[in-house]
Amino acid sequence: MTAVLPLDLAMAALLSWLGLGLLGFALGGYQTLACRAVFPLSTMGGLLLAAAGLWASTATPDVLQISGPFPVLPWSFRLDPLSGFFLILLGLLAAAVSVFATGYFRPLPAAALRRLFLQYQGFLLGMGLVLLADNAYTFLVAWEIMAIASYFLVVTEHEEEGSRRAGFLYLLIAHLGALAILLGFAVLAGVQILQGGSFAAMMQAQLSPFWASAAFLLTFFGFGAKAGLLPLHIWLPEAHPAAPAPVSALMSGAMLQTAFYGMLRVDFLFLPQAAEWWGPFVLLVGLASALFAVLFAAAQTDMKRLLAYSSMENMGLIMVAMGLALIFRAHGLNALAALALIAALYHALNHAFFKSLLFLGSGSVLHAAGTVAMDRLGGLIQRMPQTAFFMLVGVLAIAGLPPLNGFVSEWLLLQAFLLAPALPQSTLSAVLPLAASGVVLSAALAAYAMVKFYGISFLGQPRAHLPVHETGRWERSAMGLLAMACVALGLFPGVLIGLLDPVIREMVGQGLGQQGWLWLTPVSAQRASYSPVMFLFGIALALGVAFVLVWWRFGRPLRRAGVWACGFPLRTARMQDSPLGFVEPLLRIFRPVFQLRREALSTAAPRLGLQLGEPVTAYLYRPLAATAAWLSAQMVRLQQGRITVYLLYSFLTLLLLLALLR
Amino acid sequence: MLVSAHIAVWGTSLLKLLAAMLLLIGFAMLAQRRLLTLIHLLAWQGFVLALGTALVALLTGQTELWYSAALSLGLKALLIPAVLHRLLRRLKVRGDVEAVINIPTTLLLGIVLVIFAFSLAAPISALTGTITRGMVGIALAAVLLSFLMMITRRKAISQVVGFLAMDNGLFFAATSATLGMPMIVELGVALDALIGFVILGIFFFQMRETFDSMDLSHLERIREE
Amino acid sequence: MMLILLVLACAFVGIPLLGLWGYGRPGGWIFVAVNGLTLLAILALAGQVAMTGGFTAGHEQFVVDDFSMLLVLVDGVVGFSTALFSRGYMVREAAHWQLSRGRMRLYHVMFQTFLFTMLLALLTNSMGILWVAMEGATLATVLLVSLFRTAEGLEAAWKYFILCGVGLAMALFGTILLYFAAQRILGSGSQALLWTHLDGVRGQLQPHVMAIAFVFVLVGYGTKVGLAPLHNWLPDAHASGPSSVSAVLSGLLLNVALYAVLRTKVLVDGAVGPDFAAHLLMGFGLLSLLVAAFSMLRQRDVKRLFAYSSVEHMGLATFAFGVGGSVASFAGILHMLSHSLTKSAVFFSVGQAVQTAGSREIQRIHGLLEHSPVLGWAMMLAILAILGMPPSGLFLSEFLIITSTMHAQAWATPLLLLGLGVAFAAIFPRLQGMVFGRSPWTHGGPAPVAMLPVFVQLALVGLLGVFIPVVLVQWMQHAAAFLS
Amino acid sequence: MAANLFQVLQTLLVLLLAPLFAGYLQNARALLQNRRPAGILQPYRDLLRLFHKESIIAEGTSWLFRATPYLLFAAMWLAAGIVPILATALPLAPAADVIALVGLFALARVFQVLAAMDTGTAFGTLGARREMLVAAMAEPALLAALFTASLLSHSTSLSSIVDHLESLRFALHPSMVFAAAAFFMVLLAENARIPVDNPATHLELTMIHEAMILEYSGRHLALVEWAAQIKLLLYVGIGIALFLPWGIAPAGDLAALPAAAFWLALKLLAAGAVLAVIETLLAKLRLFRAPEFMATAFLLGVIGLLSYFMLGA
Repeated sequence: MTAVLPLDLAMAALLSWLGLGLLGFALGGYQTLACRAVFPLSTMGGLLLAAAGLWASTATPDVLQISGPFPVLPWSFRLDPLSGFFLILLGLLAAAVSVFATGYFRPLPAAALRRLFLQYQGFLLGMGLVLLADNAYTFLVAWEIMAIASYFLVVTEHEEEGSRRAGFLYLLIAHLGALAILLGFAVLAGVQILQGGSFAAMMQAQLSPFWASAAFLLTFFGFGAKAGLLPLHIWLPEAHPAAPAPVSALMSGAMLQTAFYGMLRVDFLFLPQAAEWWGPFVLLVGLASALFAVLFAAAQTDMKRLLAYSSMENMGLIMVAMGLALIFRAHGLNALAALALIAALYHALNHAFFKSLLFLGSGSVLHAAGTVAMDRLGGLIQRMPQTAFFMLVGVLAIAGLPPLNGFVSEWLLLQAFLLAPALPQSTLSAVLPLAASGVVLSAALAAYAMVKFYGISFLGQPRAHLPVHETGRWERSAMGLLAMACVALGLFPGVLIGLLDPVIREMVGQGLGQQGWLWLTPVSAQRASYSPVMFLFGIALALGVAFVLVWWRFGRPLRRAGVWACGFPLRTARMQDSPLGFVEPLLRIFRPVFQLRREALSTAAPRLGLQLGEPVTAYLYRPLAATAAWLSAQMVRLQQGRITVYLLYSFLTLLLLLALLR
Repeated sequence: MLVSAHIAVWGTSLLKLLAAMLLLIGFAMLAQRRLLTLIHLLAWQGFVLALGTALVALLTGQTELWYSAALSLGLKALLIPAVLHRLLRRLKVRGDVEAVINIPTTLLLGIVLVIFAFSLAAPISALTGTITRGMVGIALAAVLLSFLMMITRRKAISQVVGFLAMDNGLFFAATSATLGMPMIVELGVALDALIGFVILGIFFFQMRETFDSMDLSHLERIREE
Repeated sequence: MMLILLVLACAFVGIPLLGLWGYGRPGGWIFVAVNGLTLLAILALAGQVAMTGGFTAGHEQFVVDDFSMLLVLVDGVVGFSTALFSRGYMVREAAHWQLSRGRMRLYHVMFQTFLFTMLLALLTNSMGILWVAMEGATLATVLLVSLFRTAEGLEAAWKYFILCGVGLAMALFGTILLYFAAQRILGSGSQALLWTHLDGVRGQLQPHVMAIAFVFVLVGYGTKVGLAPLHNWLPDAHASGPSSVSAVLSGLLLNVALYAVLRTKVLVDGAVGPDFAAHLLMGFGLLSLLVAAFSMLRQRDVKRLFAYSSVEHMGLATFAFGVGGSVASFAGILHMLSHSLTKSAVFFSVGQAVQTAGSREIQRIHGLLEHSPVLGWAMMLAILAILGMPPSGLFLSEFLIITSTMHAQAWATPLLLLGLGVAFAAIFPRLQGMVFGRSPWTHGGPAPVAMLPVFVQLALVGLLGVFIPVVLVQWMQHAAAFLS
Repeated sequence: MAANLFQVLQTLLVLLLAPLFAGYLQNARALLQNRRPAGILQPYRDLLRLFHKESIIAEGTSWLFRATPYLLFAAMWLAAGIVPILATALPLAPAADVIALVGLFALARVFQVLAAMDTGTAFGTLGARREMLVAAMAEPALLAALFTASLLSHSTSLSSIVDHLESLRFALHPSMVFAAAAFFMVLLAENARIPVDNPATHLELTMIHEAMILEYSGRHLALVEWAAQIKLLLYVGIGIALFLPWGIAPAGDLAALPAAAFWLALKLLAAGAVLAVIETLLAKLRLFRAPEFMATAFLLGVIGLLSYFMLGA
């Protein structure tokens, strides 16, 4: 070991997380001390990790190998710009969330807290290892560790049947996904897999088109299961709400992105000789997921479920961008592929920040109001103003409004779409803009959903009498940090894009060139330009001028009075829209998608409620489960108790085999 | 020691006769309805087996085959059938052996099995010496026949009889086809047979005290549903 | 050279000792002591093998090589920890079923006999003695299965006795044919059944005879391995015996039976060529995997559940050996080792759970974590390990099996995935139901020390997944090399 | 320097012109419905009156409610500095291209909706959800229309679109015809005009925009109304820039200014007339027909896109 390298730094950070888990387990008895000690330290670890990632984007990739189960199968790690970028994401997110956790988990009983420390830090560790792994075995072990740790976190309230079901669903799909990924690796690495399948060897894999497509489909299925793409998403809206808020934040913000990382690493880097149809396929799946998810997000009545569906939507958008990149690269338009990739990575980072911000916020609401059921909330902005403000930033960001970060990535994505005419294949280039308007639709609906999210729970009158109070200092500061990150990412896209440059070069061989900090001109100044800073400055200026003028000329004291409401005398909280009522038009338009059922909510106070069904479960998973049950019923017939029948089995087996010999 | 040629010829044909008898008894068992006769047949089979072993010993002059001949005479022809007989009386197991399939069909199946066994063993017997030519086929046929019998019978005891008949078939294969396994193995096999038989005895009494019947239908409770 | 005999002797003297004092408190302790000594002897033997490699002893009647050494090692470990577990466990069982002193003595004697026969089967050089040992093991365990004299136990034991008896008869016939073929080259006499000699001449053995012999051996020993459709005895026997017995049935017996099949496979490969045996093994393996997986999906009885899971894992290992090639065979061996360590751990914890709940109904077991964290976590970890979650050795073996299948027999991978997925879907929710939730029981759970064997074995399994000691790796590689 | 002058000029011009355009519209409608028009300057009077009135804050509302009017106004004002109504290549123009402009309008809308929900009345939420629905439906159509133009001119920045379209003058683009139709329908919807909304109603069955601003009064209401008028003018301006861009002066070219002003006046008169005619002829749609209206717009936009790719124009 001559000099310290980024990889060593990253490893140190991960080890510190491991140690902190054990420390927390040891200290668990003294809740306050443990929380105040462990979580801030793991924030440090996160920052360290982010620093390592940042450093890696400039340094040359370095490799670390530790002797593994047997000599030819080592534990091997590698840190290149791509991993570096995701390490930054993970590190920063972990840092912020840990600050939040410091305050959030303090009330837990000692036993639960001990376990939580191990699982929380193990979860972080697992994600970090996934990003660093450099051979199939290491990757899969890390992948499963991540899955198991997060599983335990999901079933923290294991007394509830629901959270147990969620956990099972989650781990089952994660396990199947892992098996698929394993097969994909096996295809990619060929004979070499038997030495653990080092990624370096997979890069050189020469596959026939058929096997390349097989590997692509297998890995895309596997990672898609983790990313919650359309048919495989059912675990997501169950698991994310079941977990405690900081964990949901990490799952949505970071864990889903590890799936995206896997796709970039395997489906993009290892399979350069992509088939024509991969890109459109990915794009289609992404778009379908996004639209489906955003509709269901809008229809949810539970804050965390809404956010979970919206995570699925954002993953869908990222997939759209990646599909676009694949399409461009398949036709050798690497510059355009670079633009699409930047959009995808940028959105990944944005999503990490605003989604975790929103999850943390709803966690605060849960602690403050004791519920996240929107039909019992309302008017929180009065009681928890600071949380409400940070949440507002998050909502505006996720709704894709300028000058915040969500808009930047969507803008980049649309710009990439508008370059479609460069494609030689005319039908494709004709269809892509339609996909673009699909993206716009999902963005607009997302705005609808988020407006509902914020308006119903934070504005208006309280729908139930709950003792609400502002959350603790730690929580608020964490949310503040994340909100600032959203603003910063929104204002200075040029900086981040410059930072992404090495990653993009690694992926497609050429970058976008440096952007100024003020102007964002991905292609050329007269093609398209956007300057969030001037944008913000303009609005601020106009606002100030207007305000000053109005006050100066017509400034009269304001008077508070009851609402007018077209002169209707009575005004009760029940007269506001209910969470479902607010999206009633959508429910009406997309009736076939949500399988609406009307049913009496309570016999005591008879009133009808709407129940949403999950079409995928109804039309895909139930039949599957039924088939499996039927098969097992047939299997079980074998074991029907009569010894003579059992003897008959072995007799027939014997005769059959002997007959084969003849 | 060397034996003169015509004894060898006579002996070989005699051995073939015994083998045929073994098979015949197997069929008889398959056809038999009454338990008591079944046990007698078993005893006869044991006797034939012992005779055959002795004959092979005489022909090949392997001394340890005499021991195994004595062993099978004692165990298979005398001791086990006698004990079974007593068990039958002690446990008051009466009446017929109701078969799962009716007898003629069973016999038909048996014939098919024998043909199958011969055709399977044909290439083997081609490369055996004069004495043991075709013995593998017969032994295989005997084993399969007793297997069939175990499948088609409903009473615990009749299954045991089938099991022992199968054992006889194996012994026959061991002695006449391979001219005797190594002694240590023979002893081990015999020991296991003995222990197994003892355990069987224990079982029967346990069954009696739990189900007070020897019918297998009591032993068909455990199943998946 | 004497060490082999020492191992066997250690195991053997236990039988008369326990026959004299095998009841009450001393019985349990003697049992532990005997197996502790055996384990020490085995470790010594392992040391020697590590230094000098495999060797024969006692006029070539006994042999130890890399493959058998591995299994003997696992035998020693599992045997010892089972003895430890059985001490406290059987005291409570005896109280619950009012077992007489005689019955306890019977239990210990038979158990020790079983362990002895296992070692004998692994260490003997003669295929005949191997058969004798297997038969002896069957006879020894029959009475253990029906130890409680319940109607159910009796039925299970009877089925076990008859099915395995018939199976072993087939195996004997196969052995005879083997001898018959060997005679042609090695002449009559005991050396014609000695493995070392047979291995030397396997190329010259008559193919047709060997093929028939292998079919009989496969059907015979396969019954004891629990290959579908010959597995029907297995769940019954596992369910109705004491959990300590289920642990060794799954942990040792199945392994040794598979070992016997593999020994024969090597000879047959030499005579007939590799494909014949390979196809049979793959077929049986896949069939067992699928049948077991789907049977678990509706299982209500916790011990039957894990009996089927043993069928599943044995099927997987068999399949691996069928795929062949140095890696797949390596994976198969690793799978056998990890499985017997893990599965016995599972049965230990399940046994405790069943004692706590007083029922084998999965529905009736819940809230173990709350009732006694140590038991809850023991069960949780053991079952996660058996499901092939890292860092369990089973994860590594499944990793290797699936990957090597992918590029040797790609067609089979969907079936493998189906089997593994269904098995997961079958076991995991039941695990959650048993471990999580509220605990209805007030009385204290098992003492942490009673769970020690579980955690030790799990630690070993974890080691197999993270860093396998170099010696073991070499042994496994040699074994894999000669198996394929 | 001159460019900056243009910048200031246009920003102020749009600001001051907006009520006038609204007044013109009202008058034209009145005449068409043969009512006596209230005079073209009426909107100015209304605004002034409102500014002088005391403004009341509804109880139980938060700072959002109070901040929103200023924010709406500011947003529209910024937009007024970007859209090339009088001149292209304004200094501020690069700050936001078409997509960013749509984003800017969306920002304003979201704040208005949130403010409406802040009042916690049945009307507030009702208006809010209707507004969001219409917006969600309209935006894809709008983008489809804009894409046609920007694909044609390989740019999304309005200035360069205008330049490009000007350069190929009087070339007939079938795709642009469809796009224009789509854009026009969106314009009607986004500015709360008949047939989607009725600016002059207070019946809860029909109103969308009005329902959201019910609780505003005094200067707040004035700002909101003014912002709405600016928005309408801006939309018309964008329409003009996209579909009849001829005569827009390049920034800094003082000589071209009079001509540009003349052309602008002419186009605005024409556009106002068209709007008025439409609003007289059509009736307000039932609310649940609105999505179909939007879908039609979207379809037109799509046809525009496709015809661009099929006919290459």
